[in-house]
This record gives sequence, C-alpha cells and structure tokens, in this order.
Amino acid sequence: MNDNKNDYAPLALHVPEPPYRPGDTPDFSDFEIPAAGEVPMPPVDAPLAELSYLSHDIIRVLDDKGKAQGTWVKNIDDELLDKGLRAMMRTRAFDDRMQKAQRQGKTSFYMQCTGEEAIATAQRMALLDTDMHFPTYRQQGLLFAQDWPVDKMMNQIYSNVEDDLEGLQLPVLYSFKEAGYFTVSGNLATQYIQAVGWGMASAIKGDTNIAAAWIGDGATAEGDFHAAMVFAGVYQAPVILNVVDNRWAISTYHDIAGAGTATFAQRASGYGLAALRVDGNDWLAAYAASRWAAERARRGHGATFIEWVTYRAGAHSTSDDPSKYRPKEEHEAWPLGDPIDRLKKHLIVKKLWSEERHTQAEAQYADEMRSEAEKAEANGTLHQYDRPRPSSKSVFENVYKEMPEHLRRQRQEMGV
Amino acid sequence: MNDNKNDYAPLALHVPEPPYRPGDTPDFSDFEIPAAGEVPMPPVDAPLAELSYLSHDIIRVLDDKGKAQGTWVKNIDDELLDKGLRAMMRTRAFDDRMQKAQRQGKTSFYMQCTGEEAIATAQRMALLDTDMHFPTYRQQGLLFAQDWPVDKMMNQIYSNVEDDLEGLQLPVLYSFKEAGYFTVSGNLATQYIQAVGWGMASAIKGDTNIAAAWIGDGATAEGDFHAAMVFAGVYQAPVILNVVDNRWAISTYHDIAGAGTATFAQRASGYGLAALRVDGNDWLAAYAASRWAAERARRGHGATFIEWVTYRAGAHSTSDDPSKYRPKEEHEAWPLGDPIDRLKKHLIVKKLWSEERHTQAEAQYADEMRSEAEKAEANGTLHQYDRPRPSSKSVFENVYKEMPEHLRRQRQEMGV
Amino acid sequence: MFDDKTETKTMNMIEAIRDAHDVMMERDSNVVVFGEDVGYFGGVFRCTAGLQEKYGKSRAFDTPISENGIVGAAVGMAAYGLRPCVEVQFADYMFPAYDQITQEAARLRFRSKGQFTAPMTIRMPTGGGIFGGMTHSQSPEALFTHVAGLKTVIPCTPYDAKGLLISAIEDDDPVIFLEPKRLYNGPFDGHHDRPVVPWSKHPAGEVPVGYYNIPLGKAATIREGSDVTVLAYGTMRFVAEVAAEETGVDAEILDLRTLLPLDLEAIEQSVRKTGRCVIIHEATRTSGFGAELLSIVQESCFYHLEAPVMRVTGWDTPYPHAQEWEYFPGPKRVGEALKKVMEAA
Amino acid sequence: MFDDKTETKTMNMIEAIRDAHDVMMERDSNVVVFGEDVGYFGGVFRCTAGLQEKYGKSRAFDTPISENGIVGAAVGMAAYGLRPCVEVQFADYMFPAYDQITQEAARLRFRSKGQFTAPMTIRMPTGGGIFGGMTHSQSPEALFTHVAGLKTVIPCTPYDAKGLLISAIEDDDPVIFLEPKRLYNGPFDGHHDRPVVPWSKHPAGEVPVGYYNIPLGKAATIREGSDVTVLAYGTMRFVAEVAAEETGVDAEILDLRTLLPLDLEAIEQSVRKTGRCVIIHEATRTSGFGAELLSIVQESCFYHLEAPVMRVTGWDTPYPHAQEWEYFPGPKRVGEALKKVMEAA
Ligand SMILES: Cc1ncc(C[n+]2csc(CCOP(=O)(O)OP(=O)(O)O)c2C)c(N)n1
Ligand SMILES: Cc1ncc(C[n+]2csc(CCOP(=O)(O)OP(=O)(O)O)c2C)c(N)n1
Ligand SMILES: [Mg+2]
Ligand SMILES: [Mg+2]
Repeated sequence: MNDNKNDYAPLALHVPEPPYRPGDTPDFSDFEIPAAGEVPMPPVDAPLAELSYLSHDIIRVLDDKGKAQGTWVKNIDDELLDKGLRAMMRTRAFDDRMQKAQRQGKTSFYMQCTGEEAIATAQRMALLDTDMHFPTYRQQGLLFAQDWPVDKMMNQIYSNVEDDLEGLQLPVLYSFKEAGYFTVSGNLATQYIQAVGWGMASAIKGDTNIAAAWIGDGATAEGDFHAAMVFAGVYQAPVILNVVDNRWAISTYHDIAGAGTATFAQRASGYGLAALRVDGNDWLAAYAASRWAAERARRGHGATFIEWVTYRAGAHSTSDDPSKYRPKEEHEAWPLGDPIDRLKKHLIVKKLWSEERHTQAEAQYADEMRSEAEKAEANGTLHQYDRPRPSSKSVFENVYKEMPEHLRRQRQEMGV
Repeated sequence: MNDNKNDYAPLALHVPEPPYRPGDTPDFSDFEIPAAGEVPMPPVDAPLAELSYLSHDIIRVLDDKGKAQGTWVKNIDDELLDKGLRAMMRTRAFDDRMQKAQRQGKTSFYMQCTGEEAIATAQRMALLDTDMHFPTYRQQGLLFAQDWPVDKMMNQIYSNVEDDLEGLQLPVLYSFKEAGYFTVSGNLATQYIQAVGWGMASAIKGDTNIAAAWIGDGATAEGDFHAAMVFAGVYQAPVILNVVDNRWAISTYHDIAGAGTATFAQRASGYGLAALRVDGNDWLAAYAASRWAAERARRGHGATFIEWVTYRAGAHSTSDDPSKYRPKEEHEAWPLGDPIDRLKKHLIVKKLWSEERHTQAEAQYADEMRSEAEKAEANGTLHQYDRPRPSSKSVFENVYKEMPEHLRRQRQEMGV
Repeated sequence: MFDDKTETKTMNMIEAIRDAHDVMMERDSNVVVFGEDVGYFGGVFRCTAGLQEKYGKSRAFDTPISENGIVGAAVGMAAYGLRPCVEVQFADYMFPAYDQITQEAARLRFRSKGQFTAPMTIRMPTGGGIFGGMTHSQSPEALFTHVAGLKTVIPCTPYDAKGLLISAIEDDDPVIFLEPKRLYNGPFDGHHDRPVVPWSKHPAGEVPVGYYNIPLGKAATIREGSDVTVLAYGTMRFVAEVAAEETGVDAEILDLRTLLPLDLEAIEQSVRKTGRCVIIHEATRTSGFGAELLSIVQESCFYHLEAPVMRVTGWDTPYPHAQEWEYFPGPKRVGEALKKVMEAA
Repeated sequence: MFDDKTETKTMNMIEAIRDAHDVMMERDSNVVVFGEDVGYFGGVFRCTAGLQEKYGKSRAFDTPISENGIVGAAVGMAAYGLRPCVEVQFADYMFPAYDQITQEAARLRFRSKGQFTAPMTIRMPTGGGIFGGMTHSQSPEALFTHVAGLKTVIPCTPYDAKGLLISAIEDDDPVIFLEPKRLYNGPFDGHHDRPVVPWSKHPAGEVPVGYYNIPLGKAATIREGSDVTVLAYGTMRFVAEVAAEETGVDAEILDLRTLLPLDLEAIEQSVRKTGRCVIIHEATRTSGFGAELLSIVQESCFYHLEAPVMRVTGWDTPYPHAQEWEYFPGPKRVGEALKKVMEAA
C-alpha cells in the first residue's frame, strides 16, 4: 500500500457511442466479413474445444454472386428454397400492411421485422412441428414459414371478435400453441429461461422435442438471459438459444449491451455452450446453422447458441422514430444486404426464379395481405366501439382455471 | 423438415455430479496445476486479446518448496509478508473462537472462511484505504489485513449493547464504512452490481477510488452477477470482480454453477473483461494479482475479473454438516494446500520465520481471541435476556432518515 | 378430518412436506422437484430428503443459485406438461424470481387464453422466530395476494401441510406455498421462553399415510367462540390460541390456510356472528395482507361491527435480529388487542 | 401555491419532469440520470431529453436493458455519494429490479445504522389508459408501500410533478416516483370518448421556472366538500373530480400525492368531517393500496363512519387490451360508488 494516490490521473466514465449518429455518413468498410463458405462446418458431436472458431467468425453461405459456398449447405432441395423466399416475402408484405393499418388507427401498435426475415423463417423450416419456439415480438417469420393462417394474426392485431385471445393481449404478442409458437411476453428475456425449462422437460420425459429461445441483442443484459445460459450449459438442455443482434435496442446501440468488446457468441462460450455467429441476412446460412443446432440438440449433445448478425432495417415499433438517433442511410450502408434480395439472387442464379416472377409475387402478396386485412377488418378493429367487440366477461376468465368467488363477485359488479 | 423423429434416441437430462460423495476416496491427481511462475504477467495496459491465456491457466507464485517464482511478484518487502501471515493466522484464530461461541449458544450463527484466508487478506493489502470492498459473509480477512478492532466484530456477532449495528443485523453481516467494508447483504450477489455502481461513481466524479466486488462460485448464477459483468464491461468501471470458487455452495458442487465446462474467468472474457485465474491458496499470487488488477483499474484500463481457485475447508456455516454431501477427506486431498502453511513455509525459507515462532504465534492469537471474546461477552451475548440488550427503539430508527408519523405511532404502540 | 381406520404416522411438518412430495411423485411421473440444495442433500430444511435417491436425478435435482432461473425453468416445464414443485430456500430470496412469478407464471393462462398453463408449486419457508434476521424472516404473502393469477397457501400443522401441498401440486394454477419455518419442528405460540413443544405432542402431528388432500380456499375454525373473530394464519394461529386462553376472551379463531382464493364465507359468517374482529400477521403492517382482510370485513360486515377491526402485525421496519421478540407479534400484543376490541363501545 | 411574481411557463408533465431533472442537475453535480434509452435519445417518453447534451455523457447516459443492473448500480453510486435519478421504462418492467429496490435500497440505511444510505429516485411511468395492455399499464404502488424504507410518490399534474420530483431527488431516502403516463400530455378524467385536453388548458400546467419543491408526505385537497371524502391519486384524481361533478355529490377530494409516508392527518380530518369515504385506484383490488387506506380510515375514524368505506379499483385480473375501458375505473363506476355511499344508512 505504498502507492501514492497522486500518481493517478482522475478516472472518467467510459460510455460507448455508436459509430454514427444522425448527420454522420455511415461507413462499414472496416467491418470484417468472412467470405461465403470460408467457415467450415464441424460434426454435431465435436467437442466444445473444437468449436471456438465459430464464436468469432461469421458463418456465411451465399456469396455476392448469389452462389452457395462451403460445407454448411449441401443438398437443399429447390422446393425448400422457393418456400423460404415466399415465406420471407409474405412476412414483409404482412408487415407493410399491418404497419399501415396501425397508421390508420385500426390498432394500437405494430412491430415489423424488416431485414430480419431470413432468421425466423429459416429456423422454423429447419425444426419439426413438435418443437416449440419462444419468440419475441419480432419472429413473425416463424408463422409464415409454416403458412399459418394470416387471418388469425390479423384478428389478434385488431383485437376483434375473432381474435383467439379475445382482445386481451397487446397486438403481435400472439399465442399459437398449435404452431409451436409460445405465448409472447411483453417483458423482455423472461422466455429465454422458460424455453430452457421446456427443453429440460423434454429431456426429463425422454422425448426428442427441442425448444428454440429467442432474444434481441439489447435484452441479453437481463438476468433471465444469464439464467437461461447457465441452466442450458449445466443441464445440456436440448435447446437453440438465438440472439438476434440487429445492432439496435430501440435507440440504444448494441455496444451498450456489451457487443463492443466481445461477440455474444464468445460470451456464450464462457457458459460451456456451442456458440455460432451466423450471417442473419443469408437464408441458406440461417437454415444450415439452425439444422446443425437442431440436430445437435436432438442427438443429445446439448444446447447451441446462435448469434445472428443482422440489422433492424425499420423502426423499433410504430411508436419509434429512428431518424432521431441513427443516420437514415445506415441501413443502406450495412454490408450484409437484404435477406430477400440475396435469396432471390440465388434462386435466379439457380434458374428457379426471375425478376419478373419476383415482381409478380410481390404484387400477389400485397394483394393477399390487403384482402386478408379487409376480411379481418370486417370482424372489427380496436377502436370501433359501435361494433361487436371482444367480450368483457373474458377479462375474468382464465385468470384461474376455475373462477374464484371474489372474481365472480367482481364480474357481477361489472354487470356482465 | 424431412427428419424422421424415430431416428432419435430419447433424450435424458444431464445433471452434473461432483466427482466424490461421502464414502468415496477423493483423488485430484488429474487436476491440472501449472507450476509456480509458469504463467507470465502482462502489462496492465495490454489489450484484452493478449490476456486470454490468463483465463484458463492458474497464476501461481509459491512453489512446493516455499520459493516465490515467476514474473508476478518481484520486490515484496519482508514486512508485508509478515503482516500477511499474521493477518491469516488471526483470521483463523478468530473463526475458531467464534465458531465455539456459537456452539456455546452465545449467538445464532457463524461462518468461517477456513482455507480461504489468503484471498481477502492479500487483496486488502494490495488496495488503498480509500477503496471500497463489497464482501460476502466470507471476507472477514479484509478486516484482519488492516488490524480492525476485533471487539467491534465480536460485539456484532453477539448482538450486544456495544454492537455498532445495535443487534439489528445477523452475525457476520458487518458494516464498517471506515474500514472500506460495505454493509454485507444476506441476499447473494446483490452487492456485485452495487460495487460496479460504486466504481462508476468514482469515475463519474473523476476520483481514483476503486471498488472490489466479492461473490462465491454458487452465487454467480444470480442475475445480479450478470448485470455487474455487463455494466463493468460496458462502462469499463474501475473495479475488481472477485469470484471465490471454493468448489461448494452449501451442498452444491460448483459444476452446478457451470464450472464443469468452462472456467469462470472464461465466462468473464465473454463480457470483454480482463480475466485471471489465480491460486487462491497462494498468498503471494493473491497479492500480486490483486495489485495488478488494482493498478489496471486505477490507471483507467477498466475492470478485472479474478477467479480464485480454492476450497471451502470448513462447513458452509454453523447450520451445515458437510459430511452429509462430500467426503471428509476431500479437503486433505485438495492439491493447493493450506494458505497459512504455504506462506509460513515461504517465510521460513526466507529465514523470516520458524516453526517455533509459528507455534508461539498460534498460541498468542488463540489467547488474544479468547480474551477479546471474554471482553465482548461481558457486553452481553444474544440470548441473555437478563442483561442489558440493544435498544428496542432502534428498530424504528434508520428505517428512514427522519421517522415518519406511522412509525412514530408504532413505536408508541410498542411502548418504547 | 379422517376416520379411525385411517392409518396415520407421527410427523413433524418437514416430514409431512417430504411425504406429500413422495406421494405425488409416486402417483404422477410429471411431478418434478428442484431447487438450491434440494437434490442430493435434500434441502437445507430437509423437506426433499430421499427424493433423489428414490426417483432419480432427473426428477429431483439441485439447481444453480438463481431463483429466477428456478421459477423460469419451472414455467417452461409446466408449459410442457410437467408439474414442477420447486423450493426457494427462504421466502426472503424469492425477490429475484418475483418477475417470473408475477408477470409470467401468474399470467400464462390468461394471456394465452388457456393454451399454455403453469401448474406449478413454489414452496418457500416464511416468517420469523428463528433469529434469522432481516434476510431469513420475512413474510411476503401480500406481495402474492396482490397478483391476479396466483394462489397463496400457508399451512400451520403437519396434517394441513401435507394435505394442502398435495392439493397445491394437483392444482392447475401456480400456487405459492409458504411454510412457516418456526413451525417445522413444533407448534409455537410465541412464548419463546417456554420449553419447545414437538409435533408429536399435538393432534395435528398425526398424519395419514398415503394420499389425501385438503381443498384450497377453505379456512379452518380452530376454536369456536362468540366474542370476537380472530383471523390468523401460519405461526399466528398458535399465538391466537394461547392469547385467547390467557385473556379468557371467547374468541373464534379462523386459520385461513389459503389466503387467495380466500374463504370469504367463513370470514363473513364468523364476523357477523361475533361483531368484532382482530387480524394478526407477522408481516409489516402497511399494505400487509391484514389490510385486505380488514377491508373485506369492513365492506361485508360493516353493519355488524361493534368495534373497530384491529390489526396486530409486525412493525413497518426490517425484521431485527436481537430484537426478534419485540418484533414478533406475540401473545401479549395479541392478548391486549383482544381485550381492547372487547372494551370498545 | 406560488405568488404572482413567480415566473412560470406552460408545461405538460413530460416537460415538467424534464425541467425538474434540469434544475437539480444544475444545482447539484452529484445528480446523475440514467436508464434505458435515457441518454442520447432522452427517454421513450422524452422525460430526459436534452440532458446528455447539456450535462455530458457521464451524468446522463444509456444503460443496458437490465432493470436490476440500473437499480443495483444506482445503489452503489448513492452509497458513494451521488444522487442517482433513474428511469425504469415502464413500471411493468420494474419487477426484475424488485430485489434491489426492496431488499437493498430500502434497507441500506437500516442495516448499516446510517453508515451507508441510498438517496436515489426511481422513476417509472405507471397506470393504464393508453392501450398498453397487461405489460404497459400496471399500477404496482402497493408493492412499494408494503416495504419499509421506501417512499412512494405519485404526482398528477405538471406543477406537482416538478415540485415532487425535486423533493424526491433531494430526499436522503430511496423514493419511488410513479408517473401516471396517461397524464403526461393532459389531465384525463376517464371520458375516453371526449376530446383530449392538453395541460395548457389546466391551471396546474403553469409551472414555475427554476427551483421549487413540494414536500413529500402532504396530500392536496383538490375539492372541499361535506358529503364524502374521496381518497385518490394519479389519474384517478381527475376521475374523482368529474364523478363528483356529474353526480352532484359534494365530495371532498384528496389527492394523496405521497402514498408513503402518508398524510394521515389530512385523511383523518376529512373523513371525520364527512363521515363517508370512497377510495379509488387503478391497481388490482386485492391487497391494493386501497386496502391500506380503508384500514387506516376504519381504524382511526370508525366512530365517525356513517357508511361502509368503499373501494373502486381495477379488477383482480391482468390489465386487458381491448377491454381497457371496462377495466379502468372510470367516472361511471366512481359516480355509482359516490351515490351508493351516500344512500347507505
Ligand atoms: C423487462 C423489459 N424492459 C424493458 C422493456 C421495453 N423494451 C421493449 S423492446 C426494447 C428493446 C429491445 O431491444 P432488443 O432486445 O435488441 O430487441 P429488438 O427490438 O432489437 O428486436 C425495450 C427496452 C421491456 N419490454 N421489458
Ligand atoms: C438470493 C439468495 N439465494 C439463496 C441464498 C441462500 N444461500 C446462502 S449462502 C448460499 C451458498 C452460496 O455459495 P457460494 O456462492 O459458492 O459462496 P460460499 O458460501 O461458498 O462462500 C446459499 C444458497 C441467499 N443467501 N441469497
Ligand atoms: Mg436489437
Ligand atoms: Mg462456494
């Protein structure tokens, strides 16, 4: 303790800043991107020690010319590719329509997943119907990957009389058990550990179902994320732990969640998990990585963490205006491109698709969503008080399996 | 999705087990321990990328013969060594005495730190008086390293009229602000993030004070640990983040906290923190690593995480019987030895100490603690209802700075 | 409660709780048990001792020290179809799990319109009387009763503990199961200076072997009386009994057993009969569960009340260590309230 | 409230809150402000807009999405000597921080006998009325009032918000500062089908420039009356006003402003005068803060009561989305209660 305090300069708080703010010209030229195919695929039973390269390199399959490269994807059948592209396109068309509907005052709130369509659609197609996804509000792609009825989603968004959830829940916080789509929580991160519990249950029962947990970069700072990582590592739970790093959490840059000094995948390695970084705008990479992780889990080798490198192209939600905190051009400058464009190019290269068919399909899905929206709106929209609305009674139902006396009395007090 | 579910064998839950349970013969021969001096010391301003070897190797200084090896320790003056040994011996003598006092019914509860004395005593001596420690219940060594008055500790343990905390707090949950000893919480992990906040405050104010956070292996699973790691990494807070991995959390082996597949230091690397693993039973290593971390923080290079490799030699607390869940011989078999024995040997090798002086010192400290305990007991012990006791009034004080009306009324109701 | 032919065994509350686990794990392979130190060692209070050995590591196991992890994982398991019964080591340590309990488990059924449910039990030792200081003594029941979707149960005898825990595990909604730790080894009436009484000396220490249940939502009338209704639960039930005895006030004592859903009928009936009411609990007073009880009594029995309803509770301070008996609402304070409420108009 | 010479400015509640921050950051360099989206962007409700630009990144900054981290770090900073004023984005998201708030901040002074203290303010938007559904509408005040060591404040006008927030920041104990988000842009009386009224149309939208404070622990009498006392806070204060007007009941309306410590005197005085009392809040009924208010009124004014005290509250269910107005205790329900309490014996 012979230090002399006066030797030291005053400390200062380090507060990370994003590289670009409104007014700046974004430039991602120093962003390191491995060439497509450069990062090899290990066997699913490889020991953890042999997987560490996967936590900093980025797994990529589609190159700039639209060709699939490397060991991650071998024989993907054409039908799947077509399905993938259509799922992404329909997701985007749906988002566009619902965004408009919110602007028109037909509901309270909406959240798009623009730019992130590859991740959820590909993962859903790589998993089985008996698996369970624990999505955030930005994984609607899971539903389009299985052609889930659009009207069910729209009725929920409009909180109308046909909404399965009877208007009780905020728009986009869907619950579709049959679709393997867990009831979405408005509280960030809580479902990450629940997904691990679900996977543990499958192992306890000796089943072969796996769970997929979803979270954003920002929400990884929550305690439930940590709990999930610890439990998944300790019990080698059959789960896929997805982090969608779209670089923004509302107005907050991902460096405030710690992305500035280590990758999320590196963090995951410290929990004894297999951890991949994947180009989230590359549908083939997304599919291949999800397949690998699913196979690894289902074969009893434990949990895989996947960091999806992507960018939130749109606003956080209809309540948000990103031009207030990031350059409008940032998305354009972002080097991993658009997931739909990239898969489209691949399909064109493979002669399975064309610009014309694409334009046609865009129009078709826009039409579909318009007419679906009209049908759903015929069931009512949120603020229409002169139309039949979801029942008031339902507020008292499902609080418990059986309604206790005090709720019965309150329902009476409400007069329904 | 063309997988056939029947291809897969039923999953099973993996529940880690400690290598040895009561009845087994513990054998740590495959426990890898680098030779003393083998792991080199980097400069405090080395980039993180150059520190990764420190998160799996174990920093050790004292070799089997009692010699100091390697680059971590150069000129430690003899006086410090002597002080370190005496601090450890007094810590142990105190623990012995208080353990007995609890057995004699003089208080409700006690917790020893046997086998872990090097860590806290060395770190306290490596830091400045103006720094703040956020200890758990097992860092009493911090107080002995600064010759903190023993009667203050004993009076707290006895909850008697001289207790600074007026009997309000559980034994060993001391609060000694003057000693840089933060009020200990009974809730695990909560203080880890508080320490980071304290360090951030120092940086915000442009001071040069640093904080030391303390936690056990088991408690690292709590959400507050994660929050602390994220905040420390993001804001490069001037803190030392200590994890005392004594291999047990009550009856639970550290593999249940995730120690089985990655080290805690590796986990810390994933948060963008400098992370060391240190032989916690090697006083010189403990001192050197703490100095390095303190210097790094105070020079503005951010937080350092230290994983202390050690073993909880005693019971978890006076409420615990470890023979129920681990072999009695496990501590003996544990390869890193006893911290007091090891520093003693070093001092003897350096001709600064002898077996005789050691025996003498042991007797002296046992005497000291006996007579201090007698003096403290003269102030009363917990269950003596026929003696003056801490005031009942104090229950209503310090709930708020000023007593609000409802508490004033309640105090009246109590009749004091 | 059970007829003469029922085979019984003398148990303390710990044994009764362990037995409830055993019965349910035997009957239903979906019942799984976990928590800190719960597996190999069988829990710091030994309430799960022997279960891992009997049912294997995948049905009874140790967890990381992460209360939010324990509850969060249980929610996921319950959604899968299991019936987790988890332990939080002390009620004081449930706070990190409070989000998972109140925002997740409690609302899973509601927000999914019954698609996903959380049939799970969260056990936790509660209350003071053991010199546990502020971090091993709290009574957080009101923090659960404020939350729609939870049921909150608090037994005070081995017999009730087993029957209620079985019901809790069988219940299809999340149940908070509070175990008054001072009662684990024997009934305790607050006379800390008298010899400890074991459960073997109390009739409710005779516990039926095998399966039985006590329905949630039903209070027990511990003592009939005509002067005043005492609403109590947990340790306070025994304090109420001894206070009635010592003061000679002819109190009707209700042990509520389930705080939510509450046995409104039993409360209303009794207060309408006696016209007076004393409510006792160990938790801090302000916004304690006593406030709700008082409100219910006032709302539904106003015209029957002959005196103000009184609350005897812990003080609005953290739970102190050395001053445990000044904090704990013992027979003296309860007795005074009984007398005072009888004196009133 | 302030004399004619005081310079004022028209502000909505957001601006008033921002201004309180500004005044305090200017006066005291120990005041620091942080939370999710609080720094560069200035908060999702804009309550901290411009502060980072004015006071720099080390005094107003963004944090990771970790409510326990935000509050835990604030506790450490407060112990160091700073006065953190932190934002939890919605009261619904305070649950992960509930441990740090109730077990740490609230008890730091007590458990260290005043060696360490936690002078900090935790702001959070509360309440419904904005179609936020169950995760953006909750009113958790009772979860704070049950905890010894916390103060709980809830303003309902720009004028009060600024004065109370300044007092909260200056207070040496941890203060929970609940901001009824439906009132940010204007007073709201529950008539959702009528045009929105801005604060510029309300006298309390005139806010003094610079420093002033409103002491914690003092209720405001919004309307004097002789028939019945209405205890309200937050949005409900405006509902009470319109309900009194519409029913013609001569209600005395108290805006409690601080829930803990409570203005016992004001409550007791008013109820003793009127002999009747209606309590209203948006939170779920069971174990809501209304239960405590009812209990206090009953305990201290029993012999003055001419009718049962009534509670009008949110239902004991999660807060629904589409059924917002069936849940929200609007003027109709409050008016009915006023009439009913007047009809009673
Ligand atoms: C516990 C909790 N805290 C705060 C919020 C408010 N909130 C909603 S979304 C969001 C940002 C999340 O960002 P990220 O995790 O990166 O996901 P993304 O929106 O980018 O998909 C915040 C702070 C919340 N919903 N829950
Ligand atoms: C939040 C919380 N959960 C549980 C406990 C009960 N508890 C006290 S000490 C302990 C074990 C801690 O083990 P570890 O962190 O390894 O520290 P060690 O005792 O080994 O020093 C537990 C579970 C607690 N005090 N706080
Ligand atoms: Mg994001
Ligand atoms: Mg340990």
